[in-house]
Amino acid sequence: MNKIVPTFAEAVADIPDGATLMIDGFAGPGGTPQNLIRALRDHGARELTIISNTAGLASVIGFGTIPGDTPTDIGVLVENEQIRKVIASFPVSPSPSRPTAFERAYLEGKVDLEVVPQGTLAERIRAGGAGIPAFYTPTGVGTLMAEGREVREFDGREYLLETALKADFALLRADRADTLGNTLYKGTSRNFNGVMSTSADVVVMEVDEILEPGEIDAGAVHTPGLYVDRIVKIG
Amino acid sequence: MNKIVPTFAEAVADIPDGATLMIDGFAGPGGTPQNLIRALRDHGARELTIISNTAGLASVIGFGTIPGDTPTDIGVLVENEQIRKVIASFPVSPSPSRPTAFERAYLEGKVDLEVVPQGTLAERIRAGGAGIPAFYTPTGVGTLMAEGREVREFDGREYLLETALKADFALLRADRADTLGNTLYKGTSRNFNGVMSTSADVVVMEVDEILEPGEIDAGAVHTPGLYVDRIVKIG
Amino acid sequence: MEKEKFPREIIAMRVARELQDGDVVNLGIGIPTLCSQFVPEGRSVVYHSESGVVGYGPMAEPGEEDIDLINAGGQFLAPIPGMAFFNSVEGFAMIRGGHIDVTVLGALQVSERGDLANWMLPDRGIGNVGGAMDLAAGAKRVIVAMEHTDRNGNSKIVRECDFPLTAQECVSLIVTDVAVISVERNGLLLTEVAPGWTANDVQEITEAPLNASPYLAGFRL
Amino acid sequence: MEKEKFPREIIAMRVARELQDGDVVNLGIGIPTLCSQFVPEGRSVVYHSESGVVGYGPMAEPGEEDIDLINAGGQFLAPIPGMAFFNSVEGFAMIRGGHIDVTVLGALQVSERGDLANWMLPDRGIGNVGGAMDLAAGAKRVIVAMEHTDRNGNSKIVRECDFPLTAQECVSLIVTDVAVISVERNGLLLTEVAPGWTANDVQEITEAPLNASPYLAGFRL
Repeated sequence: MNKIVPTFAEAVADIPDGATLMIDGFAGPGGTPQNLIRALRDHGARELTIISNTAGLASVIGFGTIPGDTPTDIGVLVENEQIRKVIASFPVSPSPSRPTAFERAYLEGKVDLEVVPQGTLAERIRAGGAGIPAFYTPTGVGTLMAEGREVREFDGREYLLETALKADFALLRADRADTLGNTLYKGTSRNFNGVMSTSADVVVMEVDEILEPGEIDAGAVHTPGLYVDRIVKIG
Repeated sequence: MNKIVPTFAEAVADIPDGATLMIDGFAGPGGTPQNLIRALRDHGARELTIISNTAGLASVIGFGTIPGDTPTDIGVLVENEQIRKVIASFPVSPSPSRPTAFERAYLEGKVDLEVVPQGTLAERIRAGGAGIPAFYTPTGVGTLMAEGREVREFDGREYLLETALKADFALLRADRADTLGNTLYKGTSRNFNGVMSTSADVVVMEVDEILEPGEIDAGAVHTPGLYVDRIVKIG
Repeated sequence: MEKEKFPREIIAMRVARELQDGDVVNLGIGIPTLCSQFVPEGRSVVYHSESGVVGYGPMAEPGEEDIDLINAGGQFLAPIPGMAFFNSVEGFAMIRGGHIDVTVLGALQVSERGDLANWMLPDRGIGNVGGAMDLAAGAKRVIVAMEHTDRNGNSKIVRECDFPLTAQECVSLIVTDVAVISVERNGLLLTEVAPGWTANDVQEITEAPLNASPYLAGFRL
Repeated sequence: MEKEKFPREIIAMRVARELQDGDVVNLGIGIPTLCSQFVPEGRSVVYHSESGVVGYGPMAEPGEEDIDLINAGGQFLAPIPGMAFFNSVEGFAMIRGGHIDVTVLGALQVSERGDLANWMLPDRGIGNVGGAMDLAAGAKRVIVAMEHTDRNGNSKIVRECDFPLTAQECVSLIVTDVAVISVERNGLLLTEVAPGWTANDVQEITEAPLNASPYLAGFRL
């Protein structure tokens, strides 16, 4: 039951070609598992489906990035031609003149894209982890998001049926974890980390600090250890 | 924007006859807003619908109760004939020889009952607070709970359609809250408090301690203040 | 040889052998609660309770009870390092989402297909479902720990449950005071018996048909 | 009198007057972000961002940036007492569940029925929806803050949006650089105009028909 893995390379070594991965990142480097992403690039698994809020933004437009820093994001996996499909809410650069690697690959027909509203993306991932196969949401009614989706009325308002998302692996970033996997995120970097941790078969975390059980207050734990499979300490 | 209310009586004074209330309590006194329940009894609003995990257990069988203590639970509202209907997962005493006030009233036809599996109850309340009108769950398929419910297959497994629950008021119990309503629960007493706080129009909390903003770590908050309307200090 | 019926502790001990190192386990009220005392040495089991705690330890000592630290049966727990608390929606997301490896539940009846009835006596006209349906539908593995017959001697292992169901085809293993029975695709497989019992003896007090395993043995304790 | 077009700050100032004491408010990127600077004195507004924070304060000072404390536009925030952090599923539960009193969003087009298009330029063939659809569908009140016409002088207030929609019939108020327009059941009601503008002047640059309020006035700032 040892969850501590010594290297990032070992933590991603069994990710096969064709796997579906959830990778955190609201859009900036905060919460993004940059070390695991680099390890996955070096590992080289291909034909991956990536579920993430963006398709790699920070490295191009500096979103949420300290001036001068050059964060790694999933753009490196696009450039390395490891990605078959991305499911995201914010897939391209807000600035058309500075397109991301993903946008170029998409327009060349090299990768597929499913755009999902951000709240629906979070809720679909949550549903995957919570045993809910599908749910109705008001988001997207009457828009392109409704294409191919069931529309149903409850109490006089229309809703879309959305289905759960699950993944084979989640690559996440936390501030601290104890050896049992109880996890704390920092500030706004909890974002999708706090959801993806529940809905992948194998949940891999990179953390700044590994603690002993009891060092995190039981009432303050963000992600209970039962969700977490592998922990790698940064640095 | 002052959320602090000086007395329990004032905090429940505008609950009208016929209101729907969520009231916490896993089953024992931990997490149960005993002071608000007594204030509601004294207030006297009638024809209430109560959404709660039990229909009043602790006072009869001592569930989760320190030996010798006599906790107040929603049984007092049943005895005072204020309740029209209860929606609960654990509505009666596990010991038929020690029936609760609710069970007697139910068998006399004085109150209605909807029994809901505990996880479905929590999820329906969450849905009410999260803008999800309905969802599918595997719980209850092929049981009495499936009566009158839509059954639908996803990926070869059957699920029931369940709809959201909302309330006019929630009466809850927390350990500490700051003046903005940011709330901390203690240990296992978070249970339904942590869910009902999101899905009632008016959320009323009794707390042991009221703090200034900033005294609760922003990353440790259980219920953000935007959900909380009224706070009453105990004692 | 005298036919012996095992006490509740032995039922719990046999079930505990099924719990593997690292398993996340939810124990029901009654015999299931006893299982935690008998987990084989060297295995670390993580206990989950829908009262809102995972990683809990032993019961609280008298005088140390805390109303804010209970299990789903209302028993007081002692605080231990590494616990985590959560609310009811999160607790049941764990259950329904398949994050509980094993749940051990009591039963009124189990059918030959593994249907479980454990929440309502029809005579009473009202029942407590609690978290039973979620656990039975959501846990990866459902083990039933119970007496083989009810207090009137009626078989609790039946062809069809006539008590209201908790979930369909959910039980994978039944451990009673006289037998260990695995629920297989082609019916119930009797694998272990209490001292003095033959397969025929067990079948005699069991309404549902049993297939005796060619490896039929005593309880593995 | 010369017709004046207000700068972005005045649009934001006018919107800010709509924010009431105690409102929970989510501000979009661009002009909406400026609103927080202009909330009338004596009103305490609670800011929510789907990046995972509620109750945030001003932007961080240069040199004080923290990558773990950002708003949904990627701007760095300064920590203030009383904030609370949450994950993305909770942040959008707040939005979809009706716990956000007001959202202020930019727009590419708004229709006369209050349909909003603000996430995708059809020419680009790909767009960022982000949280816009959730906010437009979930917030109790949607206010649009934008320039009245696009850079080519085309009206952004139209009979029917030809850009992909964000949500149908969601906008309740439009504040532009020349007008304040309320979306009513029977169409668009022009209530305020910038200095030098008449109702006819505004109609001339607006594709959708406007009803001029009998109480038509200058911007209430």
